[in-house]
This record gives sequence, C-alpha cells and structure tokens, in this order.
Amino acid sequence: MATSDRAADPTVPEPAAEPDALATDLGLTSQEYQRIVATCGRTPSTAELGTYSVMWSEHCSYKTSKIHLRRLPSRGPQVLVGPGENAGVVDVGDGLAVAFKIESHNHPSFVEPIQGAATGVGGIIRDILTMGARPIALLDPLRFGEPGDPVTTRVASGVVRGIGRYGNAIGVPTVGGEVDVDPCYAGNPLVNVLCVGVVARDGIQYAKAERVGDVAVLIGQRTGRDGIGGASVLASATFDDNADDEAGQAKRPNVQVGDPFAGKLLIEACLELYARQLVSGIQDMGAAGIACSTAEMASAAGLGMRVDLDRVPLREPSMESWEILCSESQERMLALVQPDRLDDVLAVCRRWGVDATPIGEVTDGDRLVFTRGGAVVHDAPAASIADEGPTYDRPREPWVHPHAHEHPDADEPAPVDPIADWLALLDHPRAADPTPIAEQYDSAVGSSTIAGPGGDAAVLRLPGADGTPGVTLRGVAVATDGNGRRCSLDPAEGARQVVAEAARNVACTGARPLAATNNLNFGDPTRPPVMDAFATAVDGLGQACEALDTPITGGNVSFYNATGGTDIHPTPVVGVLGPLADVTAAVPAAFQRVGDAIVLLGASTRPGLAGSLWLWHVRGRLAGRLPAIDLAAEVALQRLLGDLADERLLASAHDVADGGLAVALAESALRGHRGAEVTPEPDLAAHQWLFSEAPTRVVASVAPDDLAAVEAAAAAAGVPLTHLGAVTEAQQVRVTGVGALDLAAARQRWQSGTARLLDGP
Amino acid sequence: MVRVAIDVLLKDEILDPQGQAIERALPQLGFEDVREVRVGKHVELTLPAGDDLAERVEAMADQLLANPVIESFTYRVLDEDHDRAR
Amino acid sequence: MVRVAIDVLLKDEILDPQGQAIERALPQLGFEDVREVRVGKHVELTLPAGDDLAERVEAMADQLLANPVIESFTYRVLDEDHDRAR
Amino acid sequence: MSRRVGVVQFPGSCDERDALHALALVGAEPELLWHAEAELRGVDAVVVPGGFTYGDYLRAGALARFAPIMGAVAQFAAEGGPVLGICNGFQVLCEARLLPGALTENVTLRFVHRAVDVRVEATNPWSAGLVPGATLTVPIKHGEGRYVHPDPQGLADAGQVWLRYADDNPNGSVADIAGVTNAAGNVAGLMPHPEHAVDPLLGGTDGRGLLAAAAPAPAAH
Ligand SMILES: Nc1ncnc2c1ncn2[C@@H]1O[C@H](COP(=O)(O)OP(=O)(O)O)[C@@H](O)[C@H]1O
Ligand SMILES: [Mg+2]
Repeated sequence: MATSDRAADPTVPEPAAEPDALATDLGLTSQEYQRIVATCGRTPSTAELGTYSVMWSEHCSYKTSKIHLRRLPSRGPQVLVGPGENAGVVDVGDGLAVAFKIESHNHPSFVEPIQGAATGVGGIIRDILTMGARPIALLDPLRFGEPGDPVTTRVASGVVRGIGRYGNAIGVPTVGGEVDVDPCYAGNPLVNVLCVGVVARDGIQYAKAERVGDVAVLIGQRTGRDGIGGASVLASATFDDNADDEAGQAKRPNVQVGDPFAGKLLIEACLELYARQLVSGIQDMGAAGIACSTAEMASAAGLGMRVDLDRVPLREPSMESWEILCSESQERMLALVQPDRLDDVLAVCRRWGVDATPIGEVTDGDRLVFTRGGAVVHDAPAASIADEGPTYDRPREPWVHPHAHEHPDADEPAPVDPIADWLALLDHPRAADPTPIAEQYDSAVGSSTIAGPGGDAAVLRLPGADGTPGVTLRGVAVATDGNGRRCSLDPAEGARQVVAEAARNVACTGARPLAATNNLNFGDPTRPPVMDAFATAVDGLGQACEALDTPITGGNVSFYNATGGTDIHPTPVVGVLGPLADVTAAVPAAFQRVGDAIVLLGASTRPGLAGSLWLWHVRGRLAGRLPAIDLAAEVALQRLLGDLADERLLASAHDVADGGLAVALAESALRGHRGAEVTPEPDLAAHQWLFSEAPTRVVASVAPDDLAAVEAAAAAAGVPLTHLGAVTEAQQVRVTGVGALDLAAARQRWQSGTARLLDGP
Repeated sequence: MVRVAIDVLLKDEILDPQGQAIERALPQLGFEDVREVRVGKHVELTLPAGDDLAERVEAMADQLLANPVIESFTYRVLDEDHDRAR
Repeated sequence: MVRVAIDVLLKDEILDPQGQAIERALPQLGFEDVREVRVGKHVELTLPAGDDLAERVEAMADQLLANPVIESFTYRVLDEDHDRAR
Repeated sequence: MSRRVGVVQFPGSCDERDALHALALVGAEPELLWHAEAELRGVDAVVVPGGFTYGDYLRAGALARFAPIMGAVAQFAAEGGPVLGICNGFQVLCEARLLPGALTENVTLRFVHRAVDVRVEATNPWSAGLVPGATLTVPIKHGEGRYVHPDPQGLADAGQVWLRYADDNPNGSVADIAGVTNAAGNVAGLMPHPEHAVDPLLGGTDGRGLLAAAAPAPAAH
C-alpha cells in the first residue's frame, strides 16, 4: 500500500488523515487546498496544513488587503525601512533613526480585556525590538461602546488596566493615544497600540537569513498551547484533535497571558546581542510563531531552514507538531547566529535569565523542513508559505452611508443655549480630559517625555541608541488619529482628514511631520461595501500622505470587526511622527500668559457640522457631506507652524478637531488655567463658529510683541490668519455676543467624561 | 451563614508568569526541587447557608471571581474554627 | 512528591480593598448578603515528600510567599486526584 | 569631591537609567551594580531604583530581596552607608527588612501616576539640605504604594517618618506616609520618584533635594 509505505519513510511527511476535511476546518478554501497539494506534490501533512492555513490566513498573509496596500506611498529619502519588515524606520538625523509601527489587538481585548490588551502591547514592542531599536514610547488609540453600559465598563477599564500592566512593567512609557466611543464598538472594541523605538542609523536589524549554516536560536519563553488558532479566526472552533466531537470539545482560548517581566528581559538581552553584533538576523514571533518566523526569514533570503521540533522547549510535552509550529506563545524571538558566535549568544541570554535554545539551521535550497522524533513532519518551500499565498481582489459595491447626503448645515436648528451644548461636549470621552486613563500609565520612565498624554502630540527627547537620556536636544513628536464616524460618512475624505489631523497634531508642537503608520480597522471584507470602504479609505490615506510627504512605513490591517452582523465604522487609525531639532522649542497646547493674542491659523471657519461631535453627541445625528480638505492649504499651514516654532513665536498651538473651536478653546484654557475673550466671525451662525469641524485650523496664542512677525510669516506663507481675541485672567471663555463658558463648571464636566467610561455611571 | 473559600487559578495550558518567576527564584533561596508552581487568587467569604449554596458560589465565581476564558476555580466550605485560625 | 496549597491573606486588621470591591459588586449581580470578603493569594506547588515537609513549607511561606508584616498563611496537602481536577 | 553612587540593576528594573541620569545631574559619579554580584565595588552610596523587579510577581520586591547583591547592601547599610530605595527600591528594602513596614496594593486598586506634594518630616543624609516642613512636588507612579505599619506614631516619634503626602494621599498609606528611614537614618525609602524631578524640561527640579547624599561633599576648608 503506497500510503503506508510513504508513512514509513521518515524523510517524507505523513499525509494528514482526511486532509480535505481538515483543510476546510482550518478555514482553507478548496482552491487554496488544491494549491497546497500542487506545491507539495503530495497529500500535505497535518503540520503542513497547519502552517499553510495560519500563514495564508487574512491576519498573516494580507490576502484581501495586499492589492490595495500596494497603492500607499511608502518611499522617500527619509525612509530607511518601509513596509515589509516588522516596522518602518525613518532617519531623524544625528546618526539616529526611529522605528515605529501600530498594531491592533481588538478581538482578544473583548474576550479578556486585561490580557488581550496586555499581549497587544507586548506584540508591537517586539516588532520594534526586532528592528534593532530600543522601544521608547507607546501610544494607545482606543475605541469602546458608550459609557454606562456594564460591558463597556468592564472592557474599557480592563483594557486600560492591561495596557498599563504590561507597558508599565516592561518599562516603556505610554505617552499618548486617543479615545472615542460609539455604539458600534460596544461588542468589538478597538485596541490599537503604536510603539516608537530608537536605533543607531547603522544598527538596524533585518528579519532575513544571511548565510547557510547559521544556527536558528529560539530565545524567550517556552512554547505552550496558548494562542493556537488565534491567528486564523476561523480555525479556533474546530482546530482540534477531536474535531468530530464538537460538543465535548475543549475549546481553547484565543487569549494568552502576557509576561511583561519576560518581555523586559527579552528586550535587554536582544539589545545586548545587537550591540555586540552577535546576531545576523532576527524575527519576533507573533501570529503563527515558529512557522511564521522561520518561513519569513528563509523566504526573505531565498534560502531554506531545517528545524528539529524536539529541541523546542515546551510547556506541555504532549504538544503535537502543528501545535508547536502554530503556537503564539508570547515573548519569543528567533535569532540566526553564526556558529562561532553561538556560545556568546547563549551566554548573553543566560546572564539576562532568558532561555535560548538552538533549534535548527539555515540550509541551502528553498525548503522549510521540520522534524519530530527523527521523522520529517513538514517539508515545503518557504516562499510558498511566507510570500506566495493567495491574494484576492474581493468584490466591491459602493459604501453608502444612509445619511451622507443630508445637509445638517442647512437643516439642523441652531441651539437655544450654545453654552449648554459646549459643556455637554466637554464630557464626551473624545473631548474629555484623559487623565483617568493616562494616570494609570507610566509616561515618565526613560526620562525623555517632554510632553506626555494630553497635548496634541507626544514629544520625546531622543535618548541615545543605548537608551541614555538627555544626550541630545533632538526629539520627535508623535500623534495618532482616527475618526470612525467621519470615515463612515465618507471613507476616502474621512481618511484624508485623519491623516491631515494626525500630521497637524505633530506640526502643532513645532515638529515637521516626516512619516506615517496606519492601522486599518474594518468590518467583514467579504461584504462588498466594507471592501469598498477599505479600498477608498486606502486611496484617501495615500493621497493625503503623498501631499503631506509623510510616506506610510508600515501598519496593520484588522478585518472582521463586527458584532452580530453589524460592521464597525470604517476606522483607519493613523500615526504620524516628526522630528524636532530642539525640544526646548516644542510648543505646548495650553495658553501660557495672560494678554497673549489668540489667533486662528489656517482656513477661516466655514460651516462644517457634517459628522461633527456636536451633531452626534448633542443632536444624536450622524449625517452630512464632509467638507473637502484642501491638502495644499494643509501643507502650507503645517510648514508655517514649524517655521513659527523654530523662531519661538508661538506661545501655544492647538489643533481644531472634534468639537470645533469650542472644544479647542476650552482645552487650551483648561490646561493653561487661563481664560479667554474671543469674538466670532460676523457672518457665521454662533453654533457653526463654535462647533464646525471644517479642517485645517489651529488655535494659537502669541505674545503681543510677536504678533506682527506671526502675521507677516502667515501672509508670506499664504496661510489665512484670523484674530480671535486674547488670553485673560478671568476663569471663563467669553464669546462676544454668545456668552461665557465658566471654567470651573467646564472643568468638572471635562474631568468626568473619562471617569464615567472606566467606572460606569 | 457559612464561610466558603474559592481558589482561582489560570487554566493549566495558560502560562502563569508569577508561578514561573517564583519557581525560577526558589533554588536561589535554598528551596530545591519545587515544581509546577501556580499562583492564583484565594477568596474567602461568608454567605447564607442553603440548599443552593453550591449553585450560588459557582455562579459568583463564574461571573465575578474568575474569568472562565482563562481561569478555573475550586471551592470548599471552611470549618470555621479550624480554617480561620490564622 | 506532594502537591501543597498555600493560601495567603492580609491580616484581619489590614484593609483589604479587593475584598471590599468584590463585596460591593456582588449585590449588583444579584448576590445578596455576602459578607467579610477577603482576597488573597493561592499558591500551589509540588515538592518532595518527607518528614520535614511542614517545616519546609512553613519556611517557604514565611520567607517568601507571605510577608509576615502584613499577611498570614495557611496550607494544606492536596489530595492530588480530587483537588487538581479542574 | 564627587561621590560614586551605585545603582542596583535587578531583572525587571526599569528606572535605572533615569536614576543614573539624575544622579549625574546632581553631581554624582553613578554606576550600575549588577544584582548577581555580591559586592558594591566600593561605592559611597547605593540607590535601589524603581521598576518591576521580577515582574513584581507575588509581591513587589519579594523576589529581589534574595539577590546576591542584597547581602552586600545589607552590610553596607549596617555600616552606616547611605542607601536609598525609590518606589520599587523602597519595596525591596522593606521586604529585605532594611526598612520598617510593608507596601501593598493601593486602596484604589489602580496604578497611579501623577505629581504629588510631599512634606519633609525629618532629616537624613538624602535630604540633608532641607528643613522639616519643606514641601516638594515630585511624581509618583505605582500600583503597590500603600504603606502599612502597625505603629505609625511610634515610627514618627523615633524620627523615622521621612516624608508625608501633603494633601493628596494617593494610595491609602497609613498616616499619609510617603517615605521612611531605618532607625539610624542612613537607609531611606520613598514612593515618589525624585529622579523624575531633576530637569526643568521634565516637570520640575524638586527631586534634587531628595538626592543630597549623592551630591558632591562640600569642599573641605
Ligand atoms: N495598513 C498597512 N499599511 C502599510 N503597511 C502595512 C499595513 N498593514 C500591514 N502592513 C505591513 O505588512 C507587513 C506585515 O505585517 P504584519 O504581518 O502585521 O507584521 P508583524 O507580523 O511583524 O506584525 C509589515 O511590514 C506591515 O508594516
Ligand atoms: Mg513581527
């Protein structure tokens, strides 16, 4: 019998029993399965089916998004490493480079908020570490359901606790982020985390094999059964030995428990390995663990790899080969090491108390071979697994928001009491003081945080590549932004505005936006409108990044964000980073001195209630056509902000976004403990002036002596400047002809919004 | 009223970082050969006796004290005099 | 080898905010009349049997698992079959 | 003459670079000491920095106190050498019984990071330049900072209460205690982070006053 002969041959993997059924259970389509059979030239083994299914899953292969992501601009002289590696790296001058990337951990954070969010933090930190960089900051854009719902309270408080627990203990400060709430996220929160790292320009590491004979060393935690199937959502329910016994089947959790202590030791051990130039290639192990890291590093080099699974340290010895290959156990890295450096590598790891085990080697040819108990259990071309997976151009049908063609600017009645609306906006978590969240994070460790949570962008003074603080005045500003409601009304325009806003936040500090990363949170891509929203949002992102010269250096795609058949708002979240030559020139968002002039830089205020926070939160309406952003005007404004900051002409600068001028003025006043006296533009309804979210505007305060210089610079740059009023001693923001916002009352509302989200009503 | 102790542990297949760290540290402290250290929560509480005691305790553990996705629990009724003598 | 469970609680006179939080949350979930909730740590470990087992466990608890300034502990040898069945 | 100050690095220490940086700013010659070594290389003072030694598993500081270097720290302390434990370092020193009392979970059950005001209650080498009553603004960041002691009044009478939270007690510490010393006064521990308050760019310089034992000795006349 041919089959049993083959099974007896230890050099050929034993075919899986009932391979078609297993393939289906694993979420492979029949065409995908046929391709695997053709590639292998025989019936695949269980381990091979496991590897292919996880590596060809949406999460690992980007099979649905790939053809669209290619349209994103990703090049520029500033980009040292673009998409394709674990994180983008940009040149920030002085021989220093910065690695940064954003990633999501949405689904696990609903099931187990604390651990789900914690492991998300660990995962993105290791992507940065893989690039050779020391992780120096985290930002956490979050989306939850509306405050008050007990499920949201549990999820929101748990997620924040989890991010703090991991980020604080691993010693990486959490310096910024953002929060929004919307019913669409109640059953599917978004937990995106951006990490920034610093690396010497010539110290960047690559996830690529270099030469045949290099030893593959598994560094970090032992491999356990956790997270198996976590990568391929479809697999989790049935990917089990006793799949036929569905009812009695012990469903394995897709949630892992992170160990920030092990993560911290891994950081220090890896950085020492890099500093001593002991590794020739390194890859973190995220989704699809050993299978993914070996396949990617071999494929990137056009080489093969042979790994003995018997040498992998296991938490549970009974693990099957496919389980070892696909396990997502946290805090592990795979390093490739020249044989003569192996002892040094093992010694460094031992010193840090990190397990390190040689498990295989780089081989000639292109095969990814895994053995167990002396027999080959997996033998397939590495490239077929890592880089030649299927890609899909899924059907699209226009994404049309049912209220996108309405005209709230025309038909929404003006408020009777705009001050009451103003107060109401301040306790929406989008506008509220984030202190109850930020206070749970260590934003100070590393002694580099010039501006932490609360400003427009976080400002970091760069440490040396070895982590020593205070060695240069050079810094970077980083901000994240997303706006699901606006993107739902118009995915392309919304995405353009999200990029512009993130970059404007960076520019407000005086930094020059340099590059971007993005996390594309969308619903079920097999629904044609979702696919269309995705594709058009990608185009919008690309256009704005092109115009602003902030290439996208990396990112992440998260699909299937839906609850009970209802998709979340299309929610691209963008992170923008920009260097500052001198952090002592960084501009704060808060008003500084009584008597300073308050000006609006950028477009004068136009009607813009479509998709605004006022329309949504006060009037309960999501509707309207977004005013189109003028990207050329945006570029001019952002350049001007950098120039004015260089000349130290701005006392404060704060971006006008959610909640319009009303929220921007209130925030600068509340943070600065100063009042303001301002006069609206005459030909605009008061509530439009207050709450319009027309883009490309910044509220700045300027010392009276500097005003003429600012006016001249704005005129020369072709950026409109509107005089609004002045910073005052009185604890109120008085708007001529409208009334006054009392800052004590405002502060109370402003400080309660986030607490309500975490603590419940 | 009865006093009940509920012990919550991470499920066996889930990494227990605390247990692992303690296990690794013990030899340094002179305790050799200690294995499989797991650390969880110990909850003691007093509640009304009744036929449905088991049901109530299990519901409480399931809904509040443990997260069934990653944790499992056991419980026992304490012999007041003995077990509370600390 | 024997498996031992060590339960560590804050001493009675020390405020236990976790216990209080649980006590406050229980009525909202429909569990009335639950009192004196205390939350501590539950440690399980396997170590060699021997006449000096009690001594070794107590030393470990005293020196490491509990901080005698604020905590007290109890321990028991687990009946493997029964107690590990989770 | 500048003083050599050792900063102990344990597995899971996080604020050791911050401590080195701050100590250099106040004029010391700081160097790292490795937890697995059994000696202090002749330093003039020791700082046990903040962080999460051994992940803070079991209890903050519980596992670190067994590290080989702690024997040397204990001996140095017994000989009167100045030792400062910051946050996690304070927890380690309490667990090691070099300081009285214990630190346990905040009453809020949450990690808290914010600037607080602390009042100096007694003098010791680490705040030599400050008089009792002085108030400083210094950040705290911890989840287990609730100081517990059976006799806080006795401790105060013995002059061992070093710092108290001036108005906002962020963690439920008994008698608002934020920092204590041993009976001799040479070993001190505090939950606030003086090393995060030494640079005007990073939120003030009040922390410098709590690092006095690291500052250069006044020149002999
Ligand atoms: N939205 C996106 N925009 C640009 N690049 C992306 C995007 N999503 C993913 N990428 C890139 O695709 C590559 C693979 O991503 P991923 O599998 O998430 O990496 P990792 O496993 O290291 O987290 C990375 O280089 C990532 O930056
Ligand atoms: Mg990666």
